[in-house]
Amino acid sequence: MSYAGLRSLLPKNDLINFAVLALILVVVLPLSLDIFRLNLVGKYLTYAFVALGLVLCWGYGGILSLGQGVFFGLGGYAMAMFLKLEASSPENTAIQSTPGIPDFMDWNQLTELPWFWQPFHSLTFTVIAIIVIPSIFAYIIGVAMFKRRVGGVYFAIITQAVAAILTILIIGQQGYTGGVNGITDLRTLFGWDIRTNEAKYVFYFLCVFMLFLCLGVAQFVRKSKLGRLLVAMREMEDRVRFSGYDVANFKIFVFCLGSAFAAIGGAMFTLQVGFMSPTFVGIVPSIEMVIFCAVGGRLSIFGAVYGALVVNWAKTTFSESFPELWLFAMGALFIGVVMAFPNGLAGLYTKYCEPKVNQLIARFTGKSNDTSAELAPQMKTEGGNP
Amino acid sequence: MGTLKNAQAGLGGRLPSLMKGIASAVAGATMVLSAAVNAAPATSEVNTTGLAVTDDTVTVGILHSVTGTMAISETGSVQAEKLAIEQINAMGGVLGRQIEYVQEDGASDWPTFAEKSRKLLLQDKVATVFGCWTSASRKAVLPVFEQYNGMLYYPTFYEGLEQSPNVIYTGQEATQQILAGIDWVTKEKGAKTFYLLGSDYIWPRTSNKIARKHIEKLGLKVVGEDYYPLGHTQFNSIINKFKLKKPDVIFASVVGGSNVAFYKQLKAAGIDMTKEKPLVLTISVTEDEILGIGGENIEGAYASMKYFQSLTNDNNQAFVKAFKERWGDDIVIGDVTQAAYLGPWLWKAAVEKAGSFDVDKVREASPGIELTTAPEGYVKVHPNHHLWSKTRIGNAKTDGQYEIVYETDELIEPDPFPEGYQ
Amino acid sequence: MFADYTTSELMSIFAMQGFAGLILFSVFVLMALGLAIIFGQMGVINMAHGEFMILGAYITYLTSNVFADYMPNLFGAYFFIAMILAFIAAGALGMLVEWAMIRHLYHRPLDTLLATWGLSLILQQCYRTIFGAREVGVTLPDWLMGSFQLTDIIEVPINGIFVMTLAVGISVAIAALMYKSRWGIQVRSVVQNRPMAGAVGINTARVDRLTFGLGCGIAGVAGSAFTMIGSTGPTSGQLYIVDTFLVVVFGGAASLLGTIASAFTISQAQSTMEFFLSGSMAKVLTLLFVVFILMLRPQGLFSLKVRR
Amino acid sequence: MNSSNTDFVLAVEGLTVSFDGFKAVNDLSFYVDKNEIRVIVGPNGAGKTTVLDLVCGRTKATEGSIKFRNKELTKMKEHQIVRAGVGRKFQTPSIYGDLTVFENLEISFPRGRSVLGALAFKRDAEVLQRVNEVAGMIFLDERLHTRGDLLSHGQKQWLEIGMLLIQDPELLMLDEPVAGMSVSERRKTAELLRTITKDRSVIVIEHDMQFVAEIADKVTVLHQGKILAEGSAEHVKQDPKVIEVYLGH
Repeated sequence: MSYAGLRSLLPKNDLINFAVLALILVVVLPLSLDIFRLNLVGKYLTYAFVALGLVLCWGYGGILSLGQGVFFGLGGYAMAMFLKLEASSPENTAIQSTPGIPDFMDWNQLTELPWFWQPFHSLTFTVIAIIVIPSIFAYIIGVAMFKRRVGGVYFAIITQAVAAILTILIIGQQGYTGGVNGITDLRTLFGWDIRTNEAKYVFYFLCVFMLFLCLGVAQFVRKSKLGRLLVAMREMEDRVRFSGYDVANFKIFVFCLGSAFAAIGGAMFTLQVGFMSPTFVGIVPSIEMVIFCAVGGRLSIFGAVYGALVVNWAKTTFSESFPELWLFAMGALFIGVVMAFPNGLAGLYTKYCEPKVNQLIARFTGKSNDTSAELAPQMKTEGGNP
Repeated sequence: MGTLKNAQAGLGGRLPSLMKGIASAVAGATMVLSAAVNAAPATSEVNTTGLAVTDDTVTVGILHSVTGTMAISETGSVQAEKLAIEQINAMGGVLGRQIEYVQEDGASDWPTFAEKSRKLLLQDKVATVFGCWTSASRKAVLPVFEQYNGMLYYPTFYEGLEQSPNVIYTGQEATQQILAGIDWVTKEKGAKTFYLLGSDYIWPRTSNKIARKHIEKLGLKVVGEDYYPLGHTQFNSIINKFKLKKPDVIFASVVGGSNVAFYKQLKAAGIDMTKEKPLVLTISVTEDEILGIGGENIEGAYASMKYFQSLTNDNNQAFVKAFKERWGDDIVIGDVTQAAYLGPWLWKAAVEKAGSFDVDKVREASPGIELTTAPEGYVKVHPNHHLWSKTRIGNAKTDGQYEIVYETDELIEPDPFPEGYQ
Repeated sequence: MFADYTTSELMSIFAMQGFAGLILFSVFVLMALGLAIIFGQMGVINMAHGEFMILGAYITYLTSNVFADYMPNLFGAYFFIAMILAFIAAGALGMLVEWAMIRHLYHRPLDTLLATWGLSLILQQCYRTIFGAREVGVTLPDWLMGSFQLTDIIEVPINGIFVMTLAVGISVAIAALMYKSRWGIQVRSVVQNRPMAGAVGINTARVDRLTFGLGCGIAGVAGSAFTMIGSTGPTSGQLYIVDTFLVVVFGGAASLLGTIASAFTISQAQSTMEFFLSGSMAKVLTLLFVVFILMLRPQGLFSLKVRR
Repeated sequence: MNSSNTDFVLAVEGLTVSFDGFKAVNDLSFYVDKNEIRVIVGPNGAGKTTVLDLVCGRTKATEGSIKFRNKELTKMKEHQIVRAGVGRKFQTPSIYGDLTVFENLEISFPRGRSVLGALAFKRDAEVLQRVNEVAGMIFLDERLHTRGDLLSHGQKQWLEIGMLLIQDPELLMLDEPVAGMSVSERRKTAELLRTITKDRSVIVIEHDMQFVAEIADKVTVLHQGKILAEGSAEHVKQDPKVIEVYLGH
């Protein structure tokens, strides 16, 4: 890509943001935290994938999904199924009445592996499935909803119902899914123990790498015409339609993309935490994921990452010291972000910090910086929401 | 957090020889002092794996949900464990060391349980953990305990199908609780037909599976089996099915908020449980749950479990008295609360038998540990890490207590992987 | 599955099951009415609806305790007092919330959803701090217990009848209020044209506040009634939230009639399927059915526009 | 086939739409020629906006046919109708407030209208040239990097017209393009309309009879969903039925 093309894809402010985030995630945190805390950060980052998807869907496209846990869960379950099959080798499960199948299946009198588990013996299939299955699912929901112009609040409620349905199904079909306990006791990946500290470091960096990959995709989408179309649709859907666009297709695309991000996050979660359970599929976690996005700033892809980190870090700290106060703090956070800081941390940053940073840079480089001459101007929405 | 032993070694390595002499003299003095007071063995002897044990304290972990949906159930366990620890401390502690605890909140969230157990084991270096309530939370922490070789005392009656070297199960596994109950209703009440009802998750499903096998072995009939999602609140349809199928026994393992709705609606639909037509046999309603259901709504139902607050033995009377003094007069004590209370005592006995806090030694010492002071009477740890215990049948009264109508003669052997019931 | 039963037994069972469906219907109506008013008339998504219901339940619990301690001879009547108090308490809290929070968010419906979710967390923790984490048992007066024996098999629970009567009564009262009273006309005119309503002298802020308060108040009454059939604990409110929203959305939020029709459809579907399938599958199929219908007929059911 | 093919750009025949029994447009037929400026006038509620909605697919017809260059529009989706060459401006200016004038126009540029196309879309010389050209026509060449929100009412109206122009539609439909404009803006708009109608057909809804007379080739007067009169501006002004409808109320 030409320099100019790169420049328009990655204007200076974003370049700085990328660099700072990379510095924090790749250098600062691994050096300053022990593996226990770093593993926690890795877990928080998996939620950042979901929040990132929500920035595109909700912040840009105005589509609020309260069922992102569904996709997070699908991705996580796909990964967990692969690992569980490896952990359930005939040698490991010799005491079962049917060796070679996951323990929970044995408890539920299954005597052979169900057909839809079979392909998960293959890592290649699993990796593809992690992205493709949730995307197809999102595509089906998207086509059904957006082609019929269901949107806004209705879409939110319906996705919530989908989350409820999937939770009940997973819990009810415990012979196939592990039920309420989920898929637990995952041990190795091709014989390599995933519970060691070394493995945790590897997975942390893999997670960071995938996150940057997704951030890159998100940045590309954001800076493309499609990104501007999303904003346009959020404001004046009819106008976009009467400019000759099939609006539903764009919504479906961004919803699928957000779901694929969430699914990758889910898979990373399984790798780092070591199990997957229906508690991440339901309504409550799905709504919490929205708040990560809102706290970070619903229009900022970097905000999504910081939001997920900050809220979860606060949750861990608060619940360690004042478990009773945690719900108060969380509730206040929801209300405060919505009412006082609709653009979240990113909004505060652009308002108070960015000018100073720019001054600082200007002073160092000796160049004047007031033109902000990028062709694509910054969005400075006030609570921009349909 | 290093132990004193490690600290001494560290000092010795780094300081010049003069200082070294002083350091070891100080350490020696401390040791003499503590030996004089408590006759406690040296820390270096009782703790070879770097646990949080000092000359006069030992740190343990308590890991339950204080927030979230499970807080309702887990509060009693936390209270019982704290009470037991305080009582042990008042008696001089374990191996001359006072027990200190670090309490963590699992927040009804399974990864949080895993995260907190990792913290307790890695950061706090606790000697043991008392905690978890749901099977899901136990399953989530199990790999952590096995990886870092921790010890968990788990208080809830559960579905079995598990036997970890790192867990002592102080509640009953499913067969202990269920078989005696079904035998009793068959023998004493002449029950022939059963309807199995549960919330939709692993414990009720496994329990009902065991119940069904047993019922069929006895040559009797299961006329229906049904599951409702957790948190379901409308049971009129199932009540109609009862009326249609007319089972002798409704075997219920409904949990949580659903429990309240189920018994209230059963009563309202004109099924008077005191008439025992049909008879309700539950394995999920302890005195704790009756608080929410209301005694008048469940009067006449039978429960099959190992402990009821109304047990009249001396141990229990002392326990109930102490519990009320510590946590308030209006508190009730259920099966799980009692099982949680056993945890610290069983651990103390095992540590003293082993003469060490080391997890491996405690594990080795655990099988065969007896507790004659248990509120439920006499219990004994089986080599499979579950407890031998009696099973009792209680009949619910309006005041929210159970009247004990039956007690097995012998201790029942725990059998987490029951042959022929899977 | 019916071969073993006589025709009269089967008839009785179907009658019973129909009645069970009607009770479920009444429960849905009670749950959804308050939300339908708030959502339908104001376009606000109140995720804390369940917590307002539980407030009503706790008020009932407190009232029953006060009566049991101080006026045991009047205990039979406490339930009515409790419902009135529940209405007042939940309504007052609702108006406070409207004033402090909701009125700033009218043009952002999705944001009200998040903010009220935050509110629900705070309320849950308040309940936990005040009443303890455990569920509380609400003692009911004797006359609400038991059932009428109609035939051998058919028995009609009294509290079921009570819930139905209440559902009908409240629906009628709301309909009268909305379509007959001066205040109802004001509410509807504000919904249709806010600036114009303001221009002709309607205090729109006051109308909003009262509407929100009314919706919450009804939730309180529903919660009070539900102490008869469900649990009362800090998180019990969450058990109702998905069902409630689906009923309202399915009904289209346009009219009270829509809500009632949708409550009827969903409750009958669910109770019929519950009888033939296991409870879990019935729930899944009911939810799928609702989602599916919503996909097929969004335009027919969503006739009222959400205020933007 | 209930109507024959014609040379007209737009042929509306027997068009009826009813909302719950109320016929907003009732058995309406009219024809628009190539390069013709047709103005539709009529009192409030006459069905003027509904006619435009029907043509561009926003409202579905109950009966009748709408043919654009002999292509039936009633079965097509909105974006297909637009791609066929019909542009529509709404009554209230509908532009994207969060985007700049440049971006508003760029989005309307008829290329990269599929999802992949939008992702691959590049801001090349052709786009820049077209955007600048159109921005000049609509008097906004100085404000290319202003956010849409910050424009005046009149400028927003122009911007929306510009967004249609950049698509180069064959039929342009404008709903009250000068409503709420100052006198000078109105003059500029009339000038704008004259330039853009050189090689395309235009349907304009307008109330202001002076403005109508200034621009119209032919005027259609709608009343209660039906055509009351049709002809030159002078002609319809004299029509007794029109006078009755306008003054009789």
